[in-house]
Amino acid sequence: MEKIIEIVDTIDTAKVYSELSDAKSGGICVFVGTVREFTNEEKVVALEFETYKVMALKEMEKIADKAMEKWSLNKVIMRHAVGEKSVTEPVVIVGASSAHRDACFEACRFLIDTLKETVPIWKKEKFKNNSVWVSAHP
Amino acid sequence: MEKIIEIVDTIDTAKVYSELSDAKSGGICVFVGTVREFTNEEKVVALEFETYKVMALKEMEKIADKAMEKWSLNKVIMRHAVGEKSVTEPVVIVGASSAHRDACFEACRFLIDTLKETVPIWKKEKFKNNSVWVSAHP
Amino acid sequence: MNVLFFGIAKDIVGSSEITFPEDLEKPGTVAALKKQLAATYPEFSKLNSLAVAVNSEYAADDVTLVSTDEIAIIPPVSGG
Amino acid sequence: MNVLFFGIAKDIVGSSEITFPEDLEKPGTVAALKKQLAATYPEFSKLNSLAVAVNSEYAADDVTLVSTDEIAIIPPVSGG
Repeated sequence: MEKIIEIVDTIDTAKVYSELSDAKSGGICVFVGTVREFTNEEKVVALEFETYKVMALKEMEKIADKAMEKWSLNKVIMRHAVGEKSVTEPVVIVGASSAHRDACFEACRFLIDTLKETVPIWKKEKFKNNSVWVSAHP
Repeated sequence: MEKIIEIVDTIDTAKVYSELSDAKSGGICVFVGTVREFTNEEKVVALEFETYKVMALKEMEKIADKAMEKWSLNKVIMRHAVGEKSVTEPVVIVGASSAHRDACFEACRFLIDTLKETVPIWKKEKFKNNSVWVSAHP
Repeated sequence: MNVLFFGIAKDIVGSSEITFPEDLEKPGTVAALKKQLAATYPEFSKLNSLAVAVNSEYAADDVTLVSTDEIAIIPPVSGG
Repeated sequence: MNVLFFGIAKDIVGSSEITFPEDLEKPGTVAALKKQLAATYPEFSKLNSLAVAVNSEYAADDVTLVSTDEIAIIPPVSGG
């Protein structure tokens, strides 16, 4: 089992398939999170991501390890970007390869869902006249 | 809504993200099917894909249209390769982009599951000493 | 009337296309075509399934065949 | 004893790091630290949640703090 866990400035989506490709795998499932132009009808200028890097990497490792326990996976990738990202830019990419497609689909969904719940990364939405830390308040 | 439906000789996995990227999308889910080295413990030399192209494109269109009816998607891609493919080569890529991740995950799974059920494409597994049309016999 | 064959169906028939000669009796429906094929090539009855496409659309057994139709024999598909 | 602040927690405190002076009474547990923060900065009680990490691991309220720990305040996460 190979895993790639990274916090980076810029995500290169073109290389993820070769990173997950594997002779024992028949399926690769990848999710890319990108910056949307509108949140609740309000135009987003950019998103700003901040992280507690040492802890974020540890938490991402835990998620990848858990996915490898739950499913039969050959390779796993979790890569999150930090800094300011504009509309359509990738902010996160997660994926897995496996012999059969059930495992990589379920694992991929688990990777992104759990990342959003536990990894110490914070997103600020920047609008024209203000900015908001996402999910901070009820 | 944009859709890309193609039967090609070679799949370029690097460009799929830019093909699905979209200002209205926060999520992109992609599945890549690749050639595995072993089937039931037997070493695969190559897979050979054949299609009834005019009908395959029609069926793929129907699947993409159905996915767009069922989920709120911005872009959909279904691309299948034909000819001889060796181990780790991509043979099919399907994906969707959507505002939220539920839709693109579910649609992506639907695209590949339905493609495997209805699209007239046939796969021959080539082993060292023989070859077998997959799923032909009980 | 032309019939196209793909995948294992092509191997069974030994050809990717068969033309029914003008003077021969042609099957009038999808069901009749399937029956005629199974009688001529017993290997077809060993397959997991056998579908027929008329003008590149899956056709049910009761669909009528005319000589200008593009007809295709669709053995179990295995794309992906 | 140093405490790191991220995201909205950093905005509330106005700094990404606070050092408790040697001679000041330090919170002995995660719960005590949270209580002390909420008392000093009422904005913390308006957040959806507030977690504390000790040595870069999520720590429960009863975890004891020692002065060499790396302590971080984790407001609601929103990666992805």
